[in-house]
Amino acid sequence: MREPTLEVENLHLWRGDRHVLRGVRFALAPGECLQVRGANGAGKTSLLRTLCGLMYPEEGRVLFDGKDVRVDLRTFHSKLAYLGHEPALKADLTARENLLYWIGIRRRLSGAALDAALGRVGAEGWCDRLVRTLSAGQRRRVALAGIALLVVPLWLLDEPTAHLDTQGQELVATLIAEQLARGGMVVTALHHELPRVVDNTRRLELAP
Amino acid sequence: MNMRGPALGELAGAAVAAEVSSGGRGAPALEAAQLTLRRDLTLAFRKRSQLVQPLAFFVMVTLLFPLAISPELSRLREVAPGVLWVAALLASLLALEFLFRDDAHDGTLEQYALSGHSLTWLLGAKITAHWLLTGLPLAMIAPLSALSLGVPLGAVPGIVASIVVGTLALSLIGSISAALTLGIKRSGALLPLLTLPLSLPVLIFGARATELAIRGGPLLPPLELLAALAVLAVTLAPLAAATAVRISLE
Amino acid sequence: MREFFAMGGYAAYVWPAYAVTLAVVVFNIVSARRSLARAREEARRRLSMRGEGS
Amino acid sequence: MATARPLNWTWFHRLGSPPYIYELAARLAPWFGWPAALAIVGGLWGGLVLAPPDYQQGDGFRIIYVHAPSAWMSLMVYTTMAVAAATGLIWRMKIAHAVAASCAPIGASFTLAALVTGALWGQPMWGTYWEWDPRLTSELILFFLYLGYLGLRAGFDDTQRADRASGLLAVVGVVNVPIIHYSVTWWNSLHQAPSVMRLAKPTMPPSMLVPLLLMLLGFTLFFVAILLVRLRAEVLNRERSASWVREVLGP
Repeated sequence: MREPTLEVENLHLWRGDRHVLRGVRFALAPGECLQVRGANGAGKTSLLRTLCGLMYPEEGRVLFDGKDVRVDLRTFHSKLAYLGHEPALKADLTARENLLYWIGIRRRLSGAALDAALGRVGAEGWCDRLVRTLSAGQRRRVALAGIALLVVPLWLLDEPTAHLDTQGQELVATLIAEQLARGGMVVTALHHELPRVVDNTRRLELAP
Repeated sequence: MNMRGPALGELAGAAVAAEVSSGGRGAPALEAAQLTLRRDLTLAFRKRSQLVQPLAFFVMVTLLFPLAISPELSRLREVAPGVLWVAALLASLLALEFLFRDDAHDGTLEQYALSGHSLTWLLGAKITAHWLLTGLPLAMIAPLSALSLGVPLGAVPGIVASIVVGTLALSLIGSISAALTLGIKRSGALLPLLTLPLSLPVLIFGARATELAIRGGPLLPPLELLAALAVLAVTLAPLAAATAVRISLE
Repeated sequence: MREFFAMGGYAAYVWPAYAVTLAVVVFNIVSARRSLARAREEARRRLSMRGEGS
Repeated sequence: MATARPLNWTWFHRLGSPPYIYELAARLAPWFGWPAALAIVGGLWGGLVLAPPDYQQGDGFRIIYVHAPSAWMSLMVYTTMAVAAATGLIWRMKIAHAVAASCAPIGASFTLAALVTGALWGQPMWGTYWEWDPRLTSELILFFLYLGYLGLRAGFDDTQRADRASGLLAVVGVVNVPIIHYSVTWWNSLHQAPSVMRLAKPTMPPSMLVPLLLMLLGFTLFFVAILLVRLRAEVLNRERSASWVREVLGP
């Protein structure tokens, strides 16, 4: 089986009058990470949302495994995990329930796998508390546990370290490194450096 | 649906890490829809105020009429179908606010759209949950209001049946406008403005069925028309709502 | 002529109906032209802003 | 800096090209506008002067020459809008969305005209300005559909989303219009005797029918002419930052 790759050809995106993405191009091979940088408003989020097919670029294509992702978006979506600004957690569910419902619609989950993932992000102590009682950093950790549970080739992470302490940032770096080690790909929008430099990281600078 | 399983498994083959022992098999669409439904029901029972508000509103509105018109039951019986249906329509409109708002806000809709499942199915599940939580309780409580309006007891089954079917159609039709107004910060009166014209046929057939139930006429024809509307809405509304949700995420 | 305007006793309905329709027609002409003029002006304004800006 | 906004609808080549449409609309508008004026003047002359009074309604029937074309416009424009919106949604064609957006105010205004003229006709014929006649009721609902469309458009800040959301609403609306009309007719048939007013009797003599047809033609041409002008404005609003705008507008 050929390893999946992500290629982006000449993406142009307009939002009203603003030319947000101006000919973005890059290619990513298995085991590679792309760090998208740029000031606020430079289009980091727009790029990630265009990559996963939520936004339609005016020009250009995204190729996954050599195929235009637009042809079969649903299959493409089953191969990616997206972490947006909001962690997609419900305040009135516990952390564990949240993962059960969120990740459960993507893949079958065993209780053991869930426990393991919650343990990874240091949530053993509070995973049965309602999310409304958790801090922003703790919520972020739950979301990271969700991403880690999705065993998919492509991760798209929008500011994964937001609200996290040093330890949490370390965790993000470890998770990314693991994803790369098993032949996955990561595209992440980050304005800080990762605390520990992940091998195979390339950078893409977006001008505002 | 089953075709997705192996493809994903194959991909994950190399990638499956030791810590995830169960393997990366995708959940089938039906299971995903069930989970979505269960989640919305769980959430609603934890936050009961959203459940109770439309019902309280419905009862309040139907109580207003005797006070505004007259306490004479014979006169109230005349207007009961209209009162019940207009109140049901407004109550379901009130409940529509809650249908997608939270999920849009916290990024859940985004995750649904990127889940690899048909968004139409997932939204279908959400709409079903919404109807179970608002339409069905409304039909259960309607007999109380009906009796207070002087409706004979024999008419109650017909009224309940028409409200059960009618609210299903209303939830479905309303889901389209609720999804369309997602991208708008202050939608205010826009939601009723979009929903009411589209709900008009439901109101007409529903009120007619109720009227015939009260008079003891043959209520099957309007009930069938109502069911036809519901069936049409079942097939088309989730698709339209899914399109609208995707537009709001763009 | 007077007979024509009397409309066989229906003048009070016929002429207002025609007046309303005429008003709608005129409104369409005026508002279409105004929206085009406004779009042009706005485009010009943006172009000149951009010209100075960069 | 002046990167032209990319034209993404390559297969509709020229028809999808904003500068081409902008110029074409300018050239075509008079070719619809003047014939429209001619047909309407002819229709008015025929309808108000030449046509004989109706044997039942006397001169009151002459309202038909403005009511029927307005009612026709309300439906025809809505259909055009929905077809354009569907085209825009399916092929992501911005010009189609511009057409749909241009239709709405025209359609809404003529729907209002149809309602008012209908009420003015109702008073002498039924003895009341408002009768819950299925045709008028449907027309009223159609007016609300237009208002909803315009309201939804106004709610969005960004044109792209406004186009797509309101386009979907137009498509949903056009599926519903027949259902609404049917349900209203059904409802009406239960509650009262069939309406007295008969529009466009098949037995209309030519002296009455020809002016009506002329008016219908004139209004349709008028719609196209106004649509073309509005379309230019919409295209310009969507393409403000493209380089062709500078060339078109001159210094």
